[in-house]
Amino acid sequence: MHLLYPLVVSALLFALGLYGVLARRNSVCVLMAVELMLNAVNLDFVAFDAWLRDEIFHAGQVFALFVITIAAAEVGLGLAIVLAVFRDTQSVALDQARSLRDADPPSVDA
Amino acid sequence: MIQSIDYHAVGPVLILAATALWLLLAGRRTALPIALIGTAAALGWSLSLLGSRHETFCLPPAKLPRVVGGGQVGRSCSFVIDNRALLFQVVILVSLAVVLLQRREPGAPPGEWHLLLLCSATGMLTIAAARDLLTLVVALEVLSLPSYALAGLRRGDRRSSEAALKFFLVSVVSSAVTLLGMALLYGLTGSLQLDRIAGQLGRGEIRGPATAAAVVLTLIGFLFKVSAVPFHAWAPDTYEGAPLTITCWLAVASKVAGFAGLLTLLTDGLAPYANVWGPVLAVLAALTMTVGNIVALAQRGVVRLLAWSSIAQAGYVLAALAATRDQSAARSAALAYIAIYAVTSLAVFAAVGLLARGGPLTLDGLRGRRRGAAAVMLTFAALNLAGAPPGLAGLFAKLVVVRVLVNGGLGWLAVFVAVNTALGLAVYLRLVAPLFAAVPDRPSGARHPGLGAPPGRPILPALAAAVPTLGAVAIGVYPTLVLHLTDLAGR
Amino acid sequence: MNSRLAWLLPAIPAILAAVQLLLGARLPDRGRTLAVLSAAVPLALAFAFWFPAHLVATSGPLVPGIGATLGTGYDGLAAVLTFVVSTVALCVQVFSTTYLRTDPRYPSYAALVALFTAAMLLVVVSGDLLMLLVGWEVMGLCSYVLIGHDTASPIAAKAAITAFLTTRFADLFFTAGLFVLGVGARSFRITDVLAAAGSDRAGLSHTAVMVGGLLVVVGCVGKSAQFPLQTWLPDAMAGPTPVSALIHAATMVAAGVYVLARLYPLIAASAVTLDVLAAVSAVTMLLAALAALAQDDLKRVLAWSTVSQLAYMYGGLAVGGVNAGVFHLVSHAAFKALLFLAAGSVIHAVGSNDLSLMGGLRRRLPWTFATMSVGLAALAGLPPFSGFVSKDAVLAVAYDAAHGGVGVPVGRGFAALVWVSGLMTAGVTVAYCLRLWLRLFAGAPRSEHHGGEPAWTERGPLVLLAAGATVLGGLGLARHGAFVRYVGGASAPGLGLSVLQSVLVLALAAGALGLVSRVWRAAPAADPALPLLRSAGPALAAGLNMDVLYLSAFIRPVRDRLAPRVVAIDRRLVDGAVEGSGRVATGLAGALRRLENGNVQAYATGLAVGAVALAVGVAVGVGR
Amino acid sequence: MRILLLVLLALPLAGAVVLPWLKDAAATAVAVLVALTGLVMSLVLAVDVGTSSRPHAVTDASWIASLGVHFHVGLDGVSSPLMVLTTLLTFLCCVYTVRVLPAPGRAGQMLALVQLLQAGVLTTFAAADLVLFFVAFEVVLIPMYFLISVWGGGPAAGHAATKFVLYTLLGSALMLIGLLLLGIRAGTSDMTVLTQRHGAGLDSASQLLAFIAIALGLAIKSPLWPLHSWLPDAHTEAPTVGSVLLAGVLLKMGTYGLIRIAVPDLPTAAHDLAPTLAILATVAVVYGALCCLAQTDLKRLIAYSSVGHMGFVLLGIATLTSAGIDAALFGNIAHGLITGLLFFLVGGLKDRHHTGNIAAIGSGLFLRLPRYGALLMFAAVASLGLPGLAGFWGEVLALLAAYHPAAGLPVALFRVLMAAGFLGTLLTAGYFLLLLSRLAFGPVRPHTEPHDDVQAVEWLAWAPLVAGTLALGLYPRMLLAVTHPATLLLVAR
Amino acid sequence: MTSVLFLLPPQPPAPSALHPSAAEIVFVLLGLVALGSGALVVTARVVVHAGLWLVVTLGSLAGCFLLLTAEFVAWVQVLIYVGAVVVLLLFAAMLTRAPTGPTELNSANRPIAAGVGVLTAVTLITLLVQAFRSAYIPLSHAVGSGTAATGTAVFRGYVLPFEVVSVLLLAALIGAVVLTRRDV
Repeated sequence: MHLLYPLVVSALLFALGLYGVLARRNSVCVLMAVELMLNAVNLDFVAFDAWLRDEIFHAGQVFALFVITIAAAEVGLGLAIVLAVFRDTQSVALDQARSLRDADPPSVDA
Repeated sequence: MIQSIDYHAVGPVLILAATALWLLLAGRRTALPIALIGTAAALGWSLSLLGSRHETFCLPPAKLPRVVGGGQVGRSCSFVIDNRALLFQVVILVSLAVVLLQRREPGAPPGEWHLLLLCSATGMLTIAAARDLLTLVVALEVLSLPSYALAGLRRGDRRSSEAALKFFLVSVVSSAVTLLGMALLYGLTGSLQLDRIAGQLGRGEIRGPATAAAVVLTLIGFLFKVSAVPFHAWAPDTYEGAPLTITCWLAVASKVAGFAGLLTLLTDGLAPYANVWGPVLAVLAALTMTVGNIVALAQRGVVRLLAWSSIAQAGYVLAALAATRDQSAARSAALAYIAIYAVTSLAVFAAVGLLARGGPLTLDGLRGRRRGAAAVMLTFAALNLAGAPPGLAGLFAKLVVVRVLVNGGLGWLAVFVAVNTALGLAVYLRLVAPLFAAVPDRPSGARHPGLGAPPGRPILPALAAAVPTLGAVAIGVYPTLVLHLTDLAGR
Repeated sequence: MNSRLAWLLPAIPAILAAVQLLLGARLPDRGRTLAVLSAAVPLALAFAFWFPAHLVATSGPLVPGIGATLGTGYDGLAAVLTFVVSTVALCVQVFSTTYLRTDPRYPSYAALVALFTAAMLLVVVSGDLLMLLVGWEVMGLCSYVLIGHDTASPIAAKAAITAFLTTRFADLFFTAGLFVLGVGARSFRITDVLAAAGSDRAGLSHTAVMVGGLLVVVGCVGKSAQFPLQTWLPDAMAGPTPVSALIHAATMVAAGVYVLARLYPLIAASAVTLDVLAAVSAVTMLLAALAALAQDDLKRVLAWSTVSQLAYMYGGLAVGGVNAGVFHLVSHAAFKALLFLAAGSVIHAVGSNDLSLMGGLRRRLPWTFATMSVGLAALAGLPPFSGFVSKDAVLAVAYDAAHGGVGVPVGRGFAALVWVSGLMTAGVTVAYCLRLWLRLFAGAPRSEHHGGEPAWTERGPLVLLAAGATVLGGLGLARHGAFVRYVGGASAPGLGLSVLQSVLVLALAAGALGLVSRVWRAAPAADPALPLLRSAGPALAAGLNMDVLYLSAFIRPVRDRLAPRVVAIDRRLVDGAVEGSGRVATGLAGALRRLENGNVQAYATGLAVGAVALAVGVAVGVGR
Repeated sequence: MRILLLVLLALPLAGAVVLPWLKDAAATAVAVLVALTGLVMSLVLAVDVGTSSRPHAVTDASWIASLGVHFHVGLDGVSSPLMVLTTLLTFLCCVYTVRVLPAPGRAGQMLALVQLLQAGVLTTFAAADLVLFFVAFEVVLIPMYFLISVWGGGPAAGHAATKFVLYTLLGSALMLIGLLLLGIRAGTSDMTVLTQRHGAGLDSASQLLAFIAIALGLAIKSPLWPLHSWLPDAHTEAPTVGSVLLAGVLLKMGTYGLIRIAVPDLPTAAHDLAPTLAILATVAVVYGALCCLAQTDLKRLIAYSSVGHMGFVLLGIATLTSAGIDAALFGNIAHGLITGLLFFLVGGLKDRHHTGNIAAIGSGLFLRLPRYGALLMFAAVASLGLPGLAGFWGEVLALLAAYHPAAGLPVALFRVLMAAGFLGTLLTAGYFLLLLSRLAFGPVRPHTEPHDDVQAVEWLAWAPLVAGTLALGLYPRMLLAVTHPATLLLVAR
Repeated sequence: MTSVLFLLPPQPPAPSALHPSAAEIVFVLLGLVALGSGALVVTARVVVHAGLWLVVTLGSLAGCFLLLTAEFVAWVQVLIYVGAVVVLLLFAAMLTRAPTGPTELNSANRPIAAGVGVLTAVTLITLLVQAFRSAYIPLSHAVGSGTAATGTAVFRGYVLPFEVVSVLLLAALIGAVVLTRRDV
């Protein structure tokens, strides 16, 4: 199989994820988009692993496994944060979480 | 066939991890002593290792994949304790101790508070010694995840959870970018071990645009950690929303750990690509210093001002690293700057902690509060960050940076540093000047917000401020204390 | 006494001045003794040193590396000047003890007079050009302070500033001249400089001699109030009258003549310098004499007469008559000090300087009348008074020079100019002296007078000076050989009088006398100058309004237009750039802050864009 | 003598540590004592240095090994007079504080800052290592900032202090680049070695870069036109003591650095840039005088006069001759004494009248406060360069040096500049006389409140300045004999 | 500088991309499914729908992993991602449903996001194509990529990250608990 197939799929998926992160307003949806990005990376790792025929250490595959683990942990904690925000503001809309900012008037003067 | 482990080398990491587990069982009162004991033990262990070199978690000699050129490579270790790693570990552990001494957020449960700090520190200690991409990433996540949680621990304040959310989201994106970079790097070089990557990059056969891009993308996660412009935007909001003690943690330990990762990558893995990342770092350094200082000039909140100024401080380190003509000297200078930044920054945040008594602290709120050691310590430490005597330690930090820049032919960047030194002083004078200004007449009953009675005994927080302040004094008088060490560590 | 101790001459009055300044007000006699001593001691020393046969020089280091020394030189010329200065200073100090008895600020006044004396003596005995410069400029300061003695009077303050600034302006040229000479000769010692000017090889180039000499001459012109820098001297009359006596007779204005005489070999080495000097003196003497004729103020008449008489001295120097010039300095010192001191007692008696308020004082002030008449006669150049001898000596040298008969390279036309102008000035001088005499003493009193004849401390100096004004001319002729030896050397033209020329001068004088007395007889109460000068009167009275010209041409544009504009530039441009950079930073901060808008997706966008940009950047960079 | 110098450098630091904890009276007494001790020690050291050209009281210890930086101090004829000037002015400032303690009081803190300042200045003058020099150079910034911003009291004090500190910090940061470039290219930061080498082994490009960076920093401090604009503001807003130290001591560091580092260590670049420096210096002379002519504020006027005077000093340096550098050093000392006195005087006037506006203070000082008037006149005529007083020699020797600059410099240009300098002295005389006529002469305005004439403490604080001005004016060799052997070494090829 | 493979040792000639093998066809189909459902994840109007589309994406990616002989990764993907992560996300979506009913899921940042996405895709693909134009994975030769091999590899080379990850999980656990529970 040409290496470019998985690589291109991964690149497109990464871009989709990035788009999602930047464009979605709902925090949970943003987290989903993040998962897309991480999966894109995993696809890269696995593809490279196969291409490199890294048979003894399977670095790519192992890396992908760790990324999956990290992603799970991140999602767990991330959702806890989202829930905390939701409890404080009754909203998961990112563009409403703007009580911290630098625009005038400085918020610290409130 | 499981890898053999040199427990001597991983001792500090293990101690912190074990202490963290112990904290799960600890009571409310014993949590802090346990955490401090663990930190002290780890610090002692690290100090005892100074000067030695240990390698562990090694991969045996192997043949590289044929598609990337094949060839035999020697043993490669994932965890290396050398002077640089130890220097970072010591700085991180000192920061940890100081942060532990600082005020705990009243609503946060003590066991979990300290546990999360220790977990985070565990990641940091690991990152300093990690020598492969996978360990770097995992350690980076270990230090980040508890930080997100800690940032959100100011209960009942929507700004705190908002800070955590912003920190988390931007951090995750930056991790994803870094992972992408690492994946490409892996594909291009066929290895995750930094020394093997360096070997591959050094062969000069794969110097393609993709490799250059992969190198830069790999750095993004760490540049995010040190809040280099344009990856900085999370920092002011997070610093402001997080509990002040955690802000200190983020601004000092987390940033130092970020630099540890950055230095590891640049030194051990990407050194042959210095001609690629050197200019990148130079541009980022100039941007970071300038943007950080200029925006700090417009702040009225103390923490926000410190946030922007700490962004600027990262710029000086990046500037030093950008002087790639003599990478070892550049590392030494960067390490010196990092170490001195950490000490003085700890003092600043600890002193601000003493002055802040609940409620957001504004520059106006500092007006006329010149009495007491906190004001003196804050002034001294801030002048150190500015690099103006009597802040001699900070002055020497700037001096070594300018020195490598001049030596490295980056005169233009040295001029940037010079201009930013002036800008930086302007920033810190905004912080310090109100302390000594006359207090406007105010009705005796009305007290300024932020002037409430201090909760609890301030002995430990005062100690937290005093220790780094004295450290800064010592470094200022006899800079060889640090410079000798960083000189060794940079080699 | 060894004249190596000449340094005592300036030192003693300076020390006494300092003591007087610090303690004078607490002393029982308010420092009068000290004041008199400050002049008496130098006079005594002058007697002790007497006239050395040749230069007695001392030398010590002053400024290492440039050849400036701390030393004195005392020779005949210096001795002559020392006598003149200390005598006049003594007269002034004695006169002042009673003249200013009611002045609360007498102690500082007397101290400054003493300092003035010291500074002049420093100029006289200095063996080094830089040291000479010190005395030269300290005199400027003293004149400034003394002219402004009446601090409450705005006129005095203004006059003081004018005097200081004008002389300082000239001093800049003087200093530059010293630089040229000192650097060229690699030494600032006067003897070295003169030696360097004399030798062709290792010394000063001809250009250096010319430029240096001209610059020094400009300095002297300013100090001696010669055209075109004469404006400050008439204004300086705002100071107390004895000060005028000091300035006009012995110090300050005379210093210029002295310095040129001291450097005469150098000055006389360049024709250009001498020509300029001749032209300046010729213009000044006539112009100032005419201005003197037009004045209504007693002291201003005398002031303009000083300018005119100094021009005679310069004229003498210009045409090679260094002996004659210095001799005129000596005799002028006597009669001019006399005239000013006498004028002081007149002013005390009348309570005003205004000639139109005087008249008929002969009876009331017999001593003053007698001495002042002697002084005016000497000024007018009537025989046998000293002015006759010295002035005619100058004119005689000028006549010779016009025929090429002296050893200096002055242009013959310029010498002739000096001679002609000198003759005409002699006539005008007689006219204004007679006019003054008539306005003061003749006729009926024109106002109520209160005061009478002054105290003996004031009369004594008048008599002494009158005696000097009478006999000095004869004495000079009698001791002619010695004087020439002391001053200009035997090679210079002496003090010869030509009978033919004396007759010519006397005829002119008689004509002037007749003219003025005829006009006066026609209207004894009126000013005889008015019909003589007609419409030129007001302009001459104002000194041709040159001070107004300077004010509007230089001072006002600088002070009122240039300076405020520079201040505005400083604020807007120079400081504006600094403040502006601060504002730019603040503005930039405002713009950059806007990016920190609180929206985390904006932050992530920034991160992503930054990452992509960097990746593209390095990829393109490497690909190139 | 080594120990004495070290004690002299450490004593003010110790004073700065102790003083803030003392009550006002005790603090003042201690500060006066400490400063007096310092003065005596510096005099002893100066006598020890004498007219020798060799460095004295040398201490050379490794300090920052990894950078090759030494704690290397010593004194020679260039530095010892400045050292004495510094201790003298500090002492007088402490004495003056006995009578006048500016709001908001806190004598201990203020005097601690003064001592800290002194420590920095003394170390700057004693330093024989580039990095030590730089560090000491920086030490003075923050104390002066606080002196101005806290004890200045005026509404614009904060702004002026910030402007001062940022401007000069920017300058010294640039200077650091130059110093490091010099140190790296030459391979040593030992100033005595660098001076001996006279730029040997340094290519002209690095010399030029290093010189520009170093000179820029020093020029801001000096200040050289057009980098002076921090000075009038700082002086106007500073308390009297601050102004005196700023003018009398701090400005000297800039010109000292040029003399000590830029000119001898980078001779080729100095030669290339000397005409530029000279032109700017001369512009400063004329420009400063013109600014003074139109000032309405006393302290501002004196501040601009400093710009002019430092112009003469810089002109002297720019001639690159030993005579010119002698003149510069002399001008430095003279300016320290005279302008110090002037700032004391105008500060005293400002304290008495609660305004610095010349018109508001009013005329007739000779009649109202005769002693004050006399002192003011003395200081003014000294400042305008009257011969026989210290100010004269600095100016006239600088002009003389400009008439005869070092070989290879454009003589015609320098002579033109000399002429312009002469014009500047005339303008200087003009504005000082104008000042005197507005302030000292003239009648007393009706309804003027009575004020104290010069007080005993003031006499004590000012008399040494008067005496020094007179002594140096009458016998310039006293100073020139000390500096000349050392300056000969600085310019020797 | 066009391809990284220029200077590498000779390899079996890569078949032309114009004649795709069966595995390639399957991969492309799976990839298209993943991308299509991914696109729906980031555009769906209801959070739960997005979650469900995410399941499809992740599932098809697991298929891709299988095709690339990464068995173990594929199964972990299914287990952890589809089994745990997505469930968690869906729970969170339910818990945080705004009381006011469905709201807009996209922010105003969308056009910029689209731009950045396109830019990223173009950049990445350009770089990858340049670097790996002729790289070919001879899948038939892939050996030893079973679960056992992967598991062995972890302990042969990656003990350190494995142990560190345990701290990560501990921290994540405690962090999540501390953040969500208000009573501890």
